[in-house]
Amino acid sequence: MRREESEKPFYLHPPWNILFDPRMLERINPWKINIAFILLSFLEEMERRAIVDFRASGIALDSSATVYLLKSKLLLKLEEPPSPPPREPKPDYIPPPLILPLRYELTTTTIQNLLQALEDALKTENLLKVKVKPQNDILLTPQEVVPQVSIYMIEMEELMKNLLRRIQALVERGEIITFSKLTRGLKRLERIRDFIVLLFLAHRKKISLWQREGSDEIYITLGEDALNGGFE
Amino acid sequence: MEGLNRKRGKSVKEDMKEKIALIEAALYVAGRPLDLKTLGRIIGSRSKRKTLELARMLMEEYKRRGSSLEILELEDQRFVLQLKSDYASKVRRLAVRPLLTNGPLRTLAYIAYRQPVSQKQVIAARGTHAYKHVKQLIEMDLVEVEKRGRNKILRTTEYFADYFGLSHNPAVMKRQIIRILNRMAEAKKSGK
Amino acid sequence: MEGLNRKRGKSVKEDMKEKIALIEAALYVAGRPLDLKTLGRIIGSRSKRKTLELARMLMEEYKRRGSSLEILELEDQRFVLQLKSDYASKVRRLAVRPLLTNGPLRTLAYIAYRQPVSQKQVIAARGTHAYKHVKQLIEMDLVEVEKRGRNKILRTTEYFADYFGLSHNPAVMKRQIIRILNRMAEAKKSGK
Repeated sequence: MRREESEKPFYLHPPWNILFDPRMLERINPWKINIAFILLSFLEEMERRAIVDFRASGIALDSSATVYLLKSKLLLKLEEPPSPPPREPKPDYIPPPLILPLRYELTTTTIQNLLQALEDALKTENLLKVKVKPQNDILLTPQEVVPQVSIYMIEMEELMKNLLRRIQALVERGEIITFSKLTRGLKRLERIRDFIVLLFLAHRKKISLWQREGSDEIYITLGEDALNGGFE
Repeated sequence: MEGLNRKRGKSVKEDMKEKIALIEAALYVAGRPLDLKTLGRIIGSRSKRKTLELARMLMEEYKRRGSSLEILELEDQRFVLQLKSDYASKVRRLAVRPLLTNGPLRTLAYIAYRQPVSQKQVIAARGTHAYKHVKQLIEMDLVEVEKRGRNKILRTTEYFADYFGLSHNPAVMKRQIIRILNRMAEAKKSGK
Repeated sequence: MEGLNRKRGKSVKEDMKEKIALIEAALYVAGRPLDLKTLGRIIGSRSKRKTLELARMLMEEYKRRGSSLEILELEDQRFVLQLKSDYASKVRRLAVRPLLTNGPLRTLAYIAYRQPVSQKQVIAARGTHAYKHVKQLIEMDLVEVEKRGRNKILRTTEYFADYFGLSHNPAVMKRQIIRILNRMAEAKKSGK
């Protein structure tokens, strides 16, 4: 490799190679090329080596002419009326943040306004009736979520009684009772509650629950206990 | 030596004056009672005794001036700058801006009434726009938030109580709200 | 006779003191510039000259006190009570109303400096997040928008001018605001 390089004619090395590589010539700003120096040193080097290569000299001459041509073209350009300075790149001045003076200001909101707003809020919440007993709805602590067992059972008895009455009423009208029919129009939570009550009723054999294969529907029939005298 | 002392004496006095002015600035901007810790932080002093002393000096200065404004020391060594009540009725009508617009005010009222209340419940009752209200109320120091696991529990702040002249004790405050509410309902009934 | 005179003299002085205190109360409550007509109504005087005199006496008193608060007389004989700007940075965080953060304040400064300015130019200079700032500034009534074809032209409002005690004349106001901003920029440079 080294040998190859050394075998290359001297003028293919810098700084003279620029005259022998047209692509390089295109890339470089012509004003950066000192032709006088390059040509002079090229001739000196040829003399020193005592090899006169006319072909190389011709190319060097041609390239130098090209560089001169490029330089003169640029000079001619400058003779045209100077173009206005570019407008865009100048960045817009951004002033410092404008600090607002601090002023206290008495506001007009009174406790009456607050309570009027409360009434409105409760109305839209549709819980106005809770107004009388607000503590029911204060953040539910665990004790309030799960009432003590005895209270829970009393409530459950009550719920079972009511639900059984609804079922019996449907039976008397001769309807087939399904869970979806029983809980039509109820909210999700109420339906879940009714389902739990149904399980309790089934456990006490007041009702029977069954499902058809491949169907999500739960069918409800009255149990023997219920037919023979209701809940009591 | 004497000159130095005088110079030093003056600078101590000026430093004190500057701190008193800072306390005044804090009370003016806050428009609510501030405790000694907060005031101390503003004047860069950790000594509660020192802060208390300066706040009281400011209070005395206001008394001397015969201004329409007064500085009061509350029971718990909190200080407040406020308009003397004699003047309030005469200039109240110059106040034109509400503390909050209707939506956020309703959300605030709801939180005050149900507190401590989960953010979830507030959103359920007031709609999803209440997220924005809650954020604003917290920024304004009217509501504070406590994280309990994945829940956010909201309650009103002491500033809220101060603003509406309610008790700092949540149970008492709730009773006060209910009492005023009932009075309003009665007034409405008898009025129509 | 002499006693009566002395008594009468004292009562005139007290009456004056009382009226000055009322003006102070009015300025405190309003938190915005008030004109002589409004102040006159508060002190029960129809004489603008008298009201002006009393308001100026209050202003002088504040200057003498070396308070952190100041009373300014704006160019159209309106008066405003506010915190001196030197104190603002130290107590800003105690203010209750959500205040503007640096971003929107920069956008506001830009609009004030370049107004009337198209929203497009504001976005180009300040970035797309400035859309949000502009919305916020319009909501706070500091900036107003005028539609010109498909362009939106932004300028500051009269409320903004009042806030800074600037002229309502747009040309004068712009000069004033540029002066303020240049002063602020210089203060920042020399301060560091």
